[in-house]
Amino acid sequence: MNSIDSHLPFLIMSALTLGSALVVVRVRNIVHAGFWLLPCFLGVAGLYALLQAHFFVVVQVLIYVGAILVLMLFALMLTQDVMNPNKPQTNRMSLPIGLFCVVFAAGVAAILTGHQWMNSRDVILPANVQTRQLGQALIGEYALPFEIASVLLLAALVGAIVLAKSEKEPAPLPLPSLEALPDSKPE
Amino acid sequence: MNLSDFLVVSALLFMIGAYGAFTRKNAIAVILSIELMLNAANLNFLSFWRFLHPSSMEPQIFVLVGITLAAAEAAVGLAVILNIYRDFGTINVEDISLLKG
Amino acid sequence: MPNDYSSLHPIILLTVLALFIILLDIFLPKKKPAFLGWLVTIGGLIILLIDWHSPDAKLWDGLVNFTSYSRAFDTIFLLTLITVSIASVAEEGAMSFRGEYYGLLIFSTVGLMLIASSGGLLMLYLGIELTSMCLFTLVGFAKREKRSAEAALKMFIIGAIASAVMLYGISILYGVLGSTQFDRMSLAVARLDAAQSMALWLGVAFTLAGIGFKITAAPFHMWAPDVYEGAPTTITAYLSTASKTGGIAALLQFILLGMHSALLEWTPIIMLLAVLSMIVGNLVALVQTNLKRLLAYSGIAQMGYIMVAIAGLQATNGSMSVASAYVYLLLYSFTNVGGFLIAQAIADVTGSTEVSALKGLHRRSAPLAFGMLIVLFSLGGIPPLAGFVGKIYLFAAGWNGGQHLLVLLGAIVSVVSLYYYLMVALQVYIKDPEEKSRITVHSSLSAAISICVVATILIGAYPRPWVELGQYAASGLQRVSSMNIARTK
Amino acid sequence: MPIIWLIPLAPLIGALIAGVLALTRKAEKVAPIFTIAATLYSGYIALFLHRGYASATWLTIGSSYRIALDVNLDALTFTMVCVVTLVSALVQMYSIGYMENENGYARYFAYVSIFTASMLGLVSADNLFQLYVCWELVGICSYLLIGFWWFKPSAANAAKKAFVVTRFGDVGFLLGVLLLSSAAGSFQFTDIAHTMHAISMGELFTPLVSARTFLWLAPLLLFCGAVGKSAQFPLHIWLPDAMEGPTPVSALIHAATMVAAGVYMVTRLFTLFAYVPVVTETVLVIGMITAFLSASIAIVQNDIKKVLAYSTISQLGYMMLGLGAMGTVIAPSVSGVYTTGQTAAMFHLTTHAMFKALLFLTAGSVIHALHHSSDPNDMRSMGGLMKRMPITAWTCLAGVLALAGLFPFSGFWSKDAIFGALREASSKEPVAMFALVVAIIVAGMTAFYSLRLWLMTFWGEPRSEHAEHAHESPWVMTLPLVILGFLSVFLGGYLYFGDRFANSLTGLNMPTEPLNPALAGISTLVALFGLGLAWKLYAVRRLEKDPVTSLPSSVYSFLVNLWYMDAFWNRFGAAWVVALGGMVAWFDRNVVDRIVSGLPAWVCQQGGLAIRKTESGQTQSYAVTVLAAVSFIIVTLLWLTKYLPGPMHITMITH
Repeated sequence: MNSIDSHLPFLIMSALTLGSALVVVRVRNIVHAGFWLLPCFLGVAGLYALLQAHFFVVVQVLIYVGAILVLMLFALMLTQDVMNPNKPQTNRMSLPIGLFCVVFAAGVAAILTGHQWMNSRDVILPANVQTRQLGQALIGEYALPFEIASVLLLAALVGAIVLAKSEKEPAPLPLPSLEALPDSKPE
Repeated sequence: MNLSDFLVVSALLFMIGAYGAFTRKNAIAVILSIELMLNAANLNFLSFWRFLHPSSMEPQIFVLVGITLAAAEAAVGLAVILNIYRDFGTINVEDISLLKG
Repeated sequence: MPNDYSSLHPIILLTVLALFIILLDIFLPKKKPAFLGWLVTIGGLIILLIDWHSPDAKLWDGLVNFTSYSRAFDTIFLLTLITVSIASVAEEGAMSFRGEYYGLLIFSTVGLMLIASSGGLLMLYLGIELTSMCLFTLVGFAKREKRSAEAALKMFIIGAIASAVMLYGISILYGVLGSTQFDRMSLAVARLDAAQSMALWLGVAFTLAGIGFKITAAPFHMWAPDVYEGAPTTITAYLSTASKTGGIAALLQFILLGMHSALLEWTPIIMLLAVLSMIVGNLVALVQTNLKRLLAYSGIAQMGYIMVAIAGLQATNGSMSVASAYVYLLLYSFTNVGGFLIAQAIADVTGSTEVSALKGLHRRSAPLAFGMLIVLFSLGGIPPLAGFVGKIYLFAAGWNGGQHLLVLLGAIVSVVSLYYYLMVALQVYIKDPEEKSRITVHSSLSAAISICVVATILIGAYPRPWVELGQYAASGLQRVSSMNIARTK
Repeated sequence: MPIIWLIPLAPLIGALIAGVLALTRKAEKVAPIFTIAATLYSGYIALFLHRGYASATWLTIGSSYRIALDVNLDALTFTMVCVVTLVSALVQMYSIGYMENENGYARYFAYVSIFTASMLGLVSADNLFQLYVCWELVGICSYLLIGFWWFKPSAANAAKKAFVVTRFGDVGFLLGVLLLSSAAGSFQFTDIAHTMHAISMGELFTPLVSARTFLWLAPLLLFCGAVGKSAQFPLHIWLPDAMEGPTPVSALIHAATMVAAGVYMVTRLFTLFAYVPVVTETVLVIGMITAFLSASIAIVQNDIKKVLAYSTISQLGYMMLGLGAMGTVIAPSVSGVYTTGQTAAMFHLTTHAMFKALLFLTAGSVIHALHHSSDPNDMRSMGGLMKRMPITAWTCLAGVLALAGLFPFSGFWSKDAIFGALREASSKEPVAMFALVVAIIVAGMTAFYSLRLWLMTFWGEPRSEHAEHAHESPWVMTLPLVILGFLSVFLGGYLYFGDRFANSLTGLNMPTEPLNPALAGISTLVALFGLGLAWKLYAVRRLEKDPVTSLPSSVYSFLVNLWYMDAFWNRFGAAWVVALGGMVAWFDRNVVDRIVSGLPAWVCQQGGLAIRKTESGQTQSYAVTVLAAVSFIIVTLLWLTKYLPGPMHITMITH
């Protein structure tokens, strides 16, 4: 199983992902939390790269970093005065819930690593073939889920407009970036 | 570096996300945490694809669906929060509890 | 099964109908009644007709399966969509974004229909997410109302977490089984020593969170009462029936198609859900003062009764459990929609959904009071109304499935439940009204209520065709399932 | 369609017509014509056909269960149909006068007619399912009719109480139905009887419980239903409250027919009860406790309807006594065993239906005459009505004497049949001997309170303004009284002397068990003693104070009566009877009432409140629950599959 020769990139990427994820959920300043999401997503993209899923590296950066994150930051800017960053940003239950999550994570990890995974292979197909196959699948075998995903996005868009649009004034800030979403959807 | 390593990373990422979703007061931070959870699931799919079924198309479709969902959820979620902000003047999840019992 | 793409027509047409209505509304004059709900009704009926005439099909190597099962469940979804739409006509005047309202409602029905025809976890998941995504918005549709906004936030957060948990669970299932397609899953489960594979059950438990969220079976029920109370009542009606029905449809497919050979291990999970739902739902409903909350908790309890039948899947070879669950969902849809719509009619006049607002309803509007009585008695399982037939059928399926203790518990909590249904009936018939003014109901709202009440009486008085419909639904699932089993051997 | 279907359907059609008339609010007054005609027509069909059978499939569940609708007109059903249609028609006729000025006139007749239809459906059922459905339906009708005067909070609460309390019994009944039908794979009576026989022979396995347990559990579960519906101890508490309904309703539902449904059901399914002695002994003991307890309470009641209500409970206890005693077996067979106890119980059911309906209707007539008074039910403000309402008074006396069991009134024959069954049983079972003694004491108490009722109401001088100006009721009300009075006097003797009752029930031609002269003599003496005591205490011109409440040292009673015997009876007779009655009433109110309707309700309430606390409104605590539930499911499965493989398979009881 050691066709990927070095452990080092994996360690760096996981550390980046998990470390910045921890900062995201713990840091008091919410805007900082938003910015810390960037290295986290990049770390995940790095892990995808290690898994030879090149297409998804690009998608991850484009969608998450490019669109979702920007959207989040807009919303954060809009509402940042609401929460006082000098007060605790977590609720009273944070310690027991933290313990619960640690135990649960350990349990899940133990079960998953203990499982005998069947037909584990080391075949790595060239990335470009993967992407082409994916494109073919999306207009062939998996056309229906693809279309339904677009209906899902449409419904989300309509819903977001309905909810966000105030009854009198024109649409508030988040909307322009929302409209950018379908374009950045992987085709 | 093998499948188990990736699975452990994704399990940890998932639980960190869950922890954030359960404890952050700020509703937007809750959405950020949920994005982490979705990423963990995607990472799982791609690891299984890479190590177990490299010729299968299903996990990739699922990852695409997951990413689409993340985008849609971000859009709707932020609109919902904006609405809350207008009505309540706060986005602290703890303070929004008119409905109970 | 033939490879006939015309089976997709109902779903496509429904999507087109949604888009058409959203676009049409732009060109219609605002502030005037547009009767878009009646347009949805006509469209829905036509699509229902087309659905019943489209052939069985297995498309894209089993990505979606159109069978009698999906057809029967589509019927519930479309009928609920129709009754809710008719009722919504009454609200159209006061509504901004009415086109979007119906559009999203129809999109969510599309999602539900996809669940019922899904051949794997992929379409199942997409269907669940499409439905949820529309409902997040619809729940918060009364934007100016704090409670509606809060309900939307609550449903969104819990729903998003549940969907993330479910996706994580599906990823594990994929890893363990090598596919998320039901037929291949059942093949892999049969090869596996299911009882010993903890990773499999890890995946199942996580996946169940998403389905449990839809069904609102305890302990995944927590969001439901709050959201039901806060959401616009027509949406609550839809949420408490069609959405739950979709959840049960998903659960049945997941168990019977995807994991048929592990039924034995499934049973304790379902038993747990059944016991918790029946106890939590009924006991908490006892101490409720808000009608919508009361119906929410009673709905949780009703899901528990259905779980009793599903827990009996192992021994009955499925068909009786599936048929009884279907019949119950069908009648429950009518009864519960009726209940919520009556609550809506009263709230339109009194501005309150508290049980105390029903005081002396009998003297303010006799037909409404009678409708409420029928709904309450049906939910309480009093013969000869629909709820009674359904409950007997469910418990018979559970009993035949060897779940004697669950049936016993179900019978006992049913008695407890009668207490709170009767308390409401007491308010309606016995108490003096605080105001004497008569309650007038918008004609389309009263049409929707009449449909529900008449259906509740009719199903109870003449249950045979509906039971046959349930058996028809079960046969569809059975056919696909036996094909899977044949492949296993 | 065979005409026999119309037996239950005709009143239903009548109810629909009355319902439509109630909706239109015009021509309300013609509603009773339809409902009475429909009821009489049902009775006429039964008389005309005499025997018959029809069955139709209503629903098939799964592959095996067939749910049928039947009309099985056999001897037992024939008797019940006659009783139900006769009493129902007379009560409806009476109601024309009684309900004249009430709101919801046609609605009332619609309810009564639905009730009649359901009751006829109940007695003509040939399967447990239909029996259960009709069982619930009559319960609902009872609920609707008790709460007919919904504007009275006491009526509303009584309706709810009646419904909820009987449901406690009905849970047992439902479980019994499920248990029996799942064992038999059918709901039909004959299938179930054969299954029970096979189980007793060890030829058949039973679900959930062992065959040994099944033989006593299943019939006792069924009996739970009878305890609820027939107001047996400890579920009898609803019946006195049910008197809040209109009095004709009390006569029809809460005296003559619905409350007797429990007795009918046990009679119909008696073959199931006969396998294990402990079952019949339970029936016997419950009947004995009920008969004694409620008779003693009836003595101290002042509300005329409450006296009759407790009396009804007591008489139903008698019927259960008869059933539990079994007596000797007349016609043994698997599907239908007939014993002298059964025939005695049904005999008493029939005569009781006549004289108790009569008593309630006379009470209603009195209440109707006094309806302007603040409490028209209170016997202390009556008195002297005999001159003002002669027909009511004389018919009431006939009912009172029938209830007291005085020779040759109807009650005498049927009560002695029960005593006879008890005596036969007492040679085998000591508990039956004891029950016989108790039953005879109860007969004395019954005679006492029934004559007390009559004397307080009709004798002496009026004790209130309203009583002074009372008038006899119109003929639509008195005619049913006269008919029922006639039946109360002669029906018992007529059925006894022609050997008619037992034979019509069993369909066999056998002589009735002759009267035991010693037993009949003792019971007559005891009844006479009770009547005499009541006469002594109450047959006064001006009843200033109710003797049962007066203290022994009361100077007044010493001066007026002059009889030391009076004081003696007051002191040693009535006083301790009152004390005992009071004690039992206290026990009833504070212990039985609380335990039955209090404790489970309290537990549920507290449970609900506790679980409700988890619904805190905090979104994130809900979210945690989702993941906690997931982890809980995982841990449970881990526990079930890995470490304890046993429980996993114990929970799975498969066929």
